[in-house]
Amino acid sequence: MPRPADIAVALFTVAACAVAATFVDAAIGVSDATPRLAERAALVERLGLTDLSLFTEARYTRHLSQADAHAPFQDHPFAIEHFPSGSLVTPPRHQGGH
Amino acid sequence: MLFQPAIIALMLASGLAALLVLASVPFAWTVVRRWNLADGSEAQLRMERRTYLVATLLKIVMAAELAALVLFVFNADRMATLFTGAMCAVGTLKVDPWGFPTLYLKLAVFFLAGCWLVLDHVDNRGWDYPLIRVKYAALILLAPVLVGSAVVQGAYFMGLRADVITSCCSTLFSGGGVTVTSNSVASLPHGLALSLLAGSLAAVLASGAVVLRWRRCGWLHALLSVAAFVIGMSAIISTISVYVYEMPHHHCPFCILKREYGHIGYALYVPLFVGTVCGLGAGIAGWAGRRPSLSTMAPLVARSLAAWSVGGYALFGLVALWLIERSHLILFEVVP
Amino acid sequence: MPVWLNRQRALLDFALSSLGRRLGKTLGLAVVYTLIVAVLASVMLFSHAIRREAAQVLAGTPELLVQRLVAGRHDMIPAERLDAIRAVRGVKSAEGRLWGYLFDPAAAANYTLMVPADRVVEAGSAVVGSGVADVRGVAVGDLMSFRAHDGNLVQFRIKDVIDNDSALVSADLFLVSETDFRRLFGVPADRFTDIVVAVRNPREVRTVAEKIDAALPDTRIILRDEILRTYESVFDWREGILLVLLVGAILAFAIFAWDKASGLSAEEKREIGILKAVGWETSDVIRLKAMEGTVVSLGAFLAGYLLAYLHVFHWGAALFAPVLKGWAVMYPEFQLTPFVDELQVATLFFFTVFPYTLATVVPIWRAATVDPDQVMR
Amino acid sequence: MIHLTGVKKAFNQGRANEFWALKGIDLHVAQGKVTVFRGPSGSGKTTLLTMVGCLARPTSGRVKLKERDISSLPERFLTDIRRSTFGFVFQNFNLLKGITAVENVMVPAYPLGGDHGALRHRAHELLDRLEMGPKAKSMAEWLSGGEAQRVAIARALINDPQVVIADEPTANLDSARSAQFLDIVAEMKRDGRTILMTSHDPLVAEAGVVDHVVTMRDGVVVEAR
Repeated sequence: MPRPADIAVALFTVAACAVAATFVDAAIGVSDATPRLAERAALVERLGLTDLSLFTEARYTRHLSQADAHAPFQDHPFAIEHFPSGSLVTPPRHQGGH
Repeated sequence: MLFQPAIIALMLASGLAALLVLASVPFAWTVVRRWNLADGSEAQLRMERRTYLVATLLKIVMAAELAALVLFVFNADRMATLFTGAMCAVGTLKVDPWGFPTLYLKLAVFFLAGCWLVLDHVDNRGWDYPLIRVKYAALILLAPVLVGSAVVQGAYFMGLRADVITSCCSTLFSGGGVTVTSNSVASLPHGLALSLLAGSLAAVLASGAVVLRWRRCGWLHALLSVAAFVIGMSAIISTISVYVYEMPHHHCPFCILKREYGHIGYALYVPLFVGTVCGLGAGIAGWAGRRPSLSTMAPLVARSLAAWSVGGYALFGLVALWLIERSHLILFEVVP
Repeated sequence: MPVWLNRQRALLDFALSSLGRRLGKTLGLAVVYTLIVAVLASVMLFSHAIRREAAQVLAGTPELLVQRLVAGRHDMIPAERLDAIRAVRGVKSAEGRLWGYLFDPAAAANYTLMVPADRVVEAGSAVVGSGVADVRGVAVGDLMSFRAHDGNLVQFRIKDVIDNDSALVSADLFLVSETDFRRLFGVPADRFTDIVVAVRNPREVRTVAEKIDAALPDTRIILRDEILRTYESVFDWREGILLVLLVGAILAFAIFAWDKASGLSAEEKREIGILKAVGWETSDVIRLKAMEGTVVSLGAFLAGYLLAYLHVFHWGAALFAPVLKGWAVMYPEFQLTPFVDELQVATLFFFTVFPYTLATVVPIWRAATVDPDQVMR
Repeated sequence: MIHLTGVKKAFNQGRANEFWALKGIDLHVAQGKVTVFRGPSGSGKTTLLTMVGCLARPTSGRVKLKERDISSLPERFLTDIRRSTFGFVFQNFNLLKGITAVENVMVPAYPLGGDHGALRHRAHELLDRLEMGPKAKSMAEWLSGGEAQRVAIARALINDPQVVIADEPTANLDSARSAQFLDIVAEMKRDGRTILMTSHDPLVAEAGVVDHVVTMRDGVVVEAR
């Protein structure tokens, strides 16, 4: 009968291998996604887009990097404001150019 | 201040480590003043038991600092994208004046904690704990280093503001440099660096063999280990990294840790660090062997540490050799 | 070496049986621990993946954008600025862009109206992103109409829907012709939204930007680097804030672990006393207890990380989608690319295992230093 | 083989409830003999056994084991000596619950890092010799008093100690079991082991196998024969 210690070590090894497998899985996933990513990047380049369309509820959050210096409802450039995505993303800090 | 998981983890680790060691200082002071094994009182017994806690805490601190060292360098490299002009860890560390001091202090903490653990390990082999006062005096000295490391690291992270124009490795390590030492290290001629490296490795391996064979000259091995560490680091910066990057003017001690280079840096640094800390430990154990109660155990410890040290340096040498051998870059023309 | 190995094996055996004897307590601890790791790991994996996704997708963003500011507000830029910019040394090209937001009351959603540079859209027709098509339920050939700035109706026939694959960047796009754009918003022919500048030598971007800034003081200039960096730090920042909040959870857990470790039952104390009496040394007991802790924390870490990985990359990050979606009417459907970072896994390990170890060390030590003769008393 | 000179032991030193359990003991324990300590409860006989058995250190005085002074050794080394020299049988047997009899026997040898298979074999052998073979796989808490004691004896013998210390070994046993225990003591004595016991039980003090009887009261030795 195998000893509990050996079983435990074996289990931990398996779990560690599974963790290693996530890296492999991730690498496969990334290489699968590469054409998709490239396509998106190409679209961005062709259209000259600047931002992700993750945050579309307010007119200044779709293009975060293009927001006004004083966008509406935004009391302070760093204020977490009313829209949920606004709490997720602050307006860009570097608007002055340099 | 940048809010980043790795930064929070690093601050947490060094803060707690400093706090733990600081909290042990009053106890260490009591030991230095009051330790008396002949005394059978309960106070003495309590003191003895407390030493187990301190030793366990120091082991945790050492493990955490080791992990933190790796994490720190890794994170510095990763943060390079946040700073204009920073292309790798060097750039990130140059963002404010506290970057490199933090790294150096972290290195110091790692080696000092390693030495302390060797001291503790050896002392625990002697039935009368002959080194206990030395050990706890050393702990008192270790505390300010740990606190300093935590404070300097705090200052470094607090001072970080994304998008500060910084120099990156290409300007720092090749011409027009900012730091004198790094520059002089980088401009070390390749031939000289490699011969120094070969010489110091040979010396450290020989002294290690002496410890292994005759169980003496541990102090020499420790000294040579320090020398080999310094020379090894310089050789990595000036020459070995160049072979890895295959670019004659790219000297950077951090980029070899990157994924682009297959994390090969770890294969260089880990053996070098193991070799050095074990070499130092062998010196300490050799020195401890002069105490009567340790005269049989300490040389054994010294021997096994020396074995690890020799193994580390040998591996380091082999990896360096392999890197040079497989590189497409040719720095020396072989005259047939 | 074999002695050392035998001892570790024997101690591990005993640690496991000791954990098994307190199955309820062990499982309770392990489950809470695993969940905490899983939540933390999900936050880290998710934000890293989205950060990398943004960095890769936006790599082709215009190098340099020039926008006119009037009283701190973005304003249309006159076409003659194009010539001024083209005159700056190092500028390869400068083109005016036309884009803006359009609120569609029928869908209560904001679209991004844009005149595409890469294709010609005929007047009266439009190419829409998949989000727009979904929210309005339109397909190729359907008609959509909006009220222009002067109250007139402008009609568009949908000519094409942008592939769903690129929804992450294109879900809300509404591509129209220049004529339609100007008619809809009343933008004069000599005005653009902003200007895209290409630079001859990429290393010179910053210098060129400074020159443009000096030549056109009423503009602001946005660099690609800045956009990328902003996204990077924006998600970092958010991840950090979340983690700081979660540190509360970690702390609570550390206290919980401390309590569990220090609140040793009478039975456990008796066991330790017996072990010491029959010849176990204090450091053996500490090692035994440390092993118990390691089994729990390592197990929880591995299980928690694996759960988080599955959750974020294979189960669609179900927990985070609501936060990200917010009130957005249009939310792009996208499959997160599994970018995983070793640094993150290392940080996570540090974050979860280190506090636990520290929280349990003092109680363990206290338990391990009971008098060996107490079982005789 | 064990010499005690002027051994004193205090509990709660420096506090209001300070209490001296031993007030100066001089004693010599001979090798290979069976010694019984008797006296009323609180007379300090158990405390004395903890001093002799390296379970605790005297507050003052000297303990010598085979000419080596062990009275000021730190716990770490005391433990080392204890586990190789002494085996303990406690009054309540103190078996670990939730694990089997044979595992209980093996526990003291775990930190020594010997081969696991050999250790298990030795534990089974010991249990067989004590006629506990059939019960080896039973959980400790299922054993009766006499069985538990024999497991405890096997545990005390697992590291092959020279000295076996038993605290009130017959307190929880009936007369037949007590007689059986004394037979085991005789066997251990034949093996050349030194045996130290505390006991109230006249049956033990007057048994033929006992060589010396030490009578204690209020932390001092009143009679040794």
